[in-house]
Amino acid sequence: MTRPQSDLSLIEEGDTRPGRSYLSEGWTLGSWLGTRDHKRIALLYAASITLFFFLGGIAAALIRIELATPQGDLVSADTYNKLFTAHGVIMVWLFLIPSIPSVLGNFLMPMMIGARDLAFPRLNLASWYLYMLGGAIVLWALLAGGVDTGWTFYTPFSTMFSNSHVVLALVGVLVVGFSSILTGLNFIVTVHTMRAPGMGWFRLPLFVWANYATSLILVLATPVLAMTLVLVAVERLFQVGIFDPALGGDPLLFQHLFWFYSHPAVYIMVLPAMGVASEIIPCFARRPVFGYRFMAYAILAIGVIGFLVWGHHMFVSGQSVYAGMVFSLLSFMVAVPSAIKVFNWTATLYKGRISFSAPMLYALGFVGLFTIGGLTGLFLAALALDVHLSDTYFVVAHFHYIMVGGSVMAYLGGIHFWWPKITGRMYSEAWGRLAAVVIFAGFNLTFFPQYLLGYAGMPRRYHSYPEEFQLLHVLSSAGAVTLAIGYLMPLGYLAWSLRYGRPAPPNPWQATGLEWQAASPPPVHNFAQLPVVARGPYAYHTD
Amino acid sequence: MSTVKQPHAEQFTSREQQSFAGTFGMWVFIASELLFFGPLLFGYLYLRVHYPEASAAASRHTDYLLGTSNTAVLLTSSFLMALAGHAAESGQRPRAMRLLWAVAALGFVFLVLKGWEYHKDFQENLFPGPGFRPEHGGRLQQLPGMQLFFILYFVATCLHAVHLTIGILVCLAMAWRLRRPPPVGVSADAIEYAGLYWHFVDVVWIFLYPLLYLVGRAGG
Amino acid sequence: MEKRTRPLVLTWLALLVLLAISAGTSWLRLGWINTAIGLAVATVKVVLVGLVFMRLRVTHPLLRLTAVAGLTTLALLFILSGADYATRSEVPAPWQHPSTVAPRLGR
Amino acid sequence: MTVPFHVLPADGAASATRLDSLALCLLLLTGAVALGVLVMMIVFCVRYRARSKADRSHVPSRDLPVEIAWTAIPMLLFLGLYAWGAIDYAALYRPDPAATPVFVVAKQWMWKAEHRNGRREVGQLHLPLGRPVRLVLTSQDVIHSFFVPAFRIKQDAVPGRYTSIGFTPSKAGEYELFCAEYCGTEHAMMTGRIVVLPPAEYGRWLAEGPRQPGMAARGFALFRQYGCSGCHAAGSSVHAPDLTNLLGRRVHLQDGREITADEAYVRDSIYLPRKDVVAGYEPIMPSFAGQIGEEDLLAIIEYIRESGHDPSTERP
Repeated sequence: MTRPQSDLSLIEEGDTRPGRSYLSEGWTLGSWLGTRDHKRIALLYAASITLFFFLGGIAAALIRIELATPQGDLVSADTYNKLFTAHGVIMVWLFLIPSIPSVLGNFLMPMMIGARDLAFPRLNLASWYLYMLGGAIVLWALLAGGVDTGWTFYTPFSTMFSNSHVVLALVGVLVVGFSSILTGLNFIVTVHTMRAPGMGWFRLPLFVWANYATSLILVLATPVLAMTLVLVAVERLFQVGIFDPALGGDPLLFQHLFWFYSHPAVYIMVLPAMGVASEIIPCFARRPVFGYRFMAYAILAIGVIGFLVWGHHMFVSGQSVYAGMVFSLLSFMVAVPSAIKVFNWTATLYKGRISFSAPMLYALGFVGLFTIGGLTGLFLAALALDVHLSDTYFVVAHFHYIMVGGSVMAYLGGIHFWWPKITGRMYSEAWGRLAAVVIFAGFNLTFFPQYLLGYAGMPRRYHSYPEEFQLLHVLSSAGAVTLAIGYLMPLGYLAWSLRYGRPAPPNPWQATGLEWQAASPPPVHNFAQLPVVARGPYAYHTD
Repeated sequence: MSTVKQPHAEQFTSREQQSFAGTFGMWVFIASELLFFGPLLFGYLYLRVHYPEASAAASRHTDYLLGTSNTAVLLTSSFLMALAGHAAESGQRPRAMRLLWAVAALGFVFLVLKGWEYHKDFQENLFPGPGFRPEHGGRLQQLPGMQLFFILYFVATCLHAVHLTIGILVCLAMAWRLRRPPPVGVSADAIEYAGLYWHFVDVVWIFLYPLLYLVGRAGG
Repeated sequence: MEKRTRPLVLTWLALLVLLAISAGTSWLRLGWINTAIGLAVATVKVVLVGLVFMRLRVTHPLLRLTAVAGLTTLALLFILSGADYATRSEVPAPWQHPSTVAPRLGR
Repeated sequence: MTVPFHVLPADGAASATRLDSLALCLLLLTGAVALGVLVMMIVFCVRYRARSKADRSHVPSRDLPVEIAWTAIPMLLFLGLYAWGAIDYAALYRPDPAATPVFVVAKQWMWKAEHRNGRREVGQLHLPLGRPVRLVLTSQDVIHSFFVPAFRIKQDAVPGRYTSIGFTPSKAGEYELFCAEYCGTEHAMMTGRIVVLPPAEYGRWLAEGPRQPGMAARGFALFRQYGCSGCHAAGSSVHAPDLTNLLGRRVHLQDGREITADEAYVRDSIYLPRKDVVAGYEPIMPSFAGQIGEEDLLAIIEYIRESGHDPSTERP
């Protein structure tokens, strides 16, 4: 139990008036665009990433419609290439990477550790502006004619051969990259310096651990990407090249530098998702998470080992065979902590008192899909098999299971779980459950056939394909329609709840985190008096 | 710390907490910046391993004298910056102000020398691209390697110059705001953060100097 | 010379001496040792700047840890990418001169 | 659907079956794990649903032996799988001295191949049944990837260098060839046909076709035309290394290194002669960068390779 403490002499009275929610602070444009409140900034992020999610989704829908028939008949090959590039760039940099950290992390981390805000509120707002600026530049590049390099920008195609707006897109991604660096910096400093009295490291909720590990990756890996993109842009602009063999460079150098960021980036996307699941599952199983310390160590282990495995994207690239062996071994090792987490979530259900509210359905769906995605990763980590499977639909299916089945599922679960806290309203439980089931089914129908396609030899990024693959492509496209409906449903009923939902009590799920101690929606500085923490998280009881 | 009890931002519970958070944030930023230069350094390693002679030949085309004097200028500016931090911490604001002006001036001298060097590089056709034609020396088969060297040279020094420009602007702003005491003016903490940043920019140059200017000086 | 600023002055002088060492030795014909000296001197300079000017000598361990974390990550980039370059049997060869092959047209 | 679909592509190479068993093994293992997790989750969800009256005494919050078990067991299994995958992977890249080399040049958006006797083809590739083959790939523009699902092989063709991969076709027939690395507008159209013929038929196919000098013969002509023979021929007055039987030999370099003279080495020596100077020789050779094109270079390399063998016994 937390107990109030009265060590607030240095804080002015006006800021701690309880009861005034952060939403009632004004609805003028200026009150939002100039806010430094982490909760309002989180909502700014939520609105913008939702926009980008649906933009990326439109590109995905067009891709799936095109692939329903073997002939490339809906759009031209160039348009198709620009569509999958737009889909990748938007979904990776403008949706997945900021999704859970910048929305849920921003809103919840200070509350979970018992702080009034992040350490640098103005920097936090600046991150959002950088993100919007970068997003706008990327959109500009896409509207001005598009980019056809794929989100990976492989050289020398991107430097010498593509005739599209590569430099503009690079600049956009670069700016978004700085936004994530600053967010990561803010989180790291906040977790280190602003924990409430009594909030030791092993009393932190796993969501905080996950976002902390994510922030480390953001801060240490993103700059490498930024510099690499600068070099690509320089090559393209001045017709010189350290990545271009025609000018003495090495394209594999680009791949090393690119994947040094972009593999850890997968963990940027999935670690926070693991954090969300680790909050939801204990709450609805009414019991403490099984093996808390192992879970925390596993998060750190994934974050660290995640830095060492990037070469598994390059097994057939002409990389040295020995380097391939090292990277393969390390890739198997990173699967161990992931496996630990899955087992621990399952064990958390044992002897629980499980109720199946919408957030729980999303979280269970996350565990299932993440398990499949993770296990198929082993196929790709096994060197000889990767020779057959890399750059096929097997890879496409694998990372969609992790990034969509994993991250998006958990993101939606988190949105549902904390919706009452964020908005002060309850959504319709029945619709929530229905949407979770539709999304789960639609997702599997979309992406499971792609595993089979990949093993059968269907290469990725193909605008047209041999007829024998059509059956599975049609199944996948049908699944995509279901999935699209599933994603539109929450948009509808959550928006509806904003106006017509029943007011939420402070703690509708009887959860134990510090964020549930505050009112719903929380007051401006979260806590009238800073809490003192006297025990670890997840103090649930089955009775 | 200054003797006056200073107020703190509302998200913190004490001035000490805020001060430490600021310093720590600056260090995290510096760690991130270090990685920012990572690809350049690794690209340089690639270059030296694959084109040892060409990179030595290219390095001989850089201006030894200007590079060395610039290093001295930057080291001295760092020293003055450290003095300014001490002065601000012990409450000697006018002294800190003067030192910051001096730091900014040295930074400016660095930029002028660097700009002059760029000018000479352009005149000697050392800018990579179709017009890349280094005079005297540089056999045909060394041209690709030399060109790669100059790409890295220009990207690295330009980025360094951008960082330095930001540093100069920060110094000027700090010096300007030092005119008035802390609640309105700038605190010793802020000078400390600016100092950390300035020293980091110095550290980058300390590594760039031998890598860009001193390779193969003795002839190859 | 004030007592508190004495370490700063000494460090500054040491830095200038080190600069003279690396600038001077570069004119000796030592092959790869030239670069080794240059880097060693740079490392010493950076350590001096870090410990004295940036106060890592007296500061909170967390800040030192942060600096080390940055360096370690950089080392990972070098070690693992370097492992590929060190063991790649078929070294990348320079591409033919661009004039002999028009990339978009082929032969 | 006029064409039947198979999840397992035809196994056209000796290594394909072995690879399928690795995949099957992984599938069984991961399937068992996934099924186990799924079953446990469902069992727990049903048994400990909110309204059930199941026994909930002694709720474990942690259990060290269990945690260690499910850390260590997967790790050991993973090590085994790793070793299997790594061994098979290494086999693909171990040069087989008896293998027939085939040169493949990729460009936007087609595959060109050249056989040892100079027979060239575009968009298709004929291979002998049951004989080990070693593909030597390069690209003229961007990165492409040579992917034959039936052989379960894939190798990027990287501009500016050679990559190679080895395999043995084990079943006659026609197979699909894809480009697996995104390479621009017509990436999806950059496909081809692999034709595996019984050795005798392959020999016949190789012998017919457009009459043009064999690759080595063409290489010999180029060797003289570019003046290489002026220095490298036996009895030349210039002190230059003899190139007979050079391919595959260990070469000692001036700076103390020792390397195997492969295609990339020969290519380097022609374009960048000062990079790897052989011990005991002066670095006097001029660079031929910009003068000798890629296909001519392949021919010269082939001539050097052939020069070590007795031509009468080597011809297929």
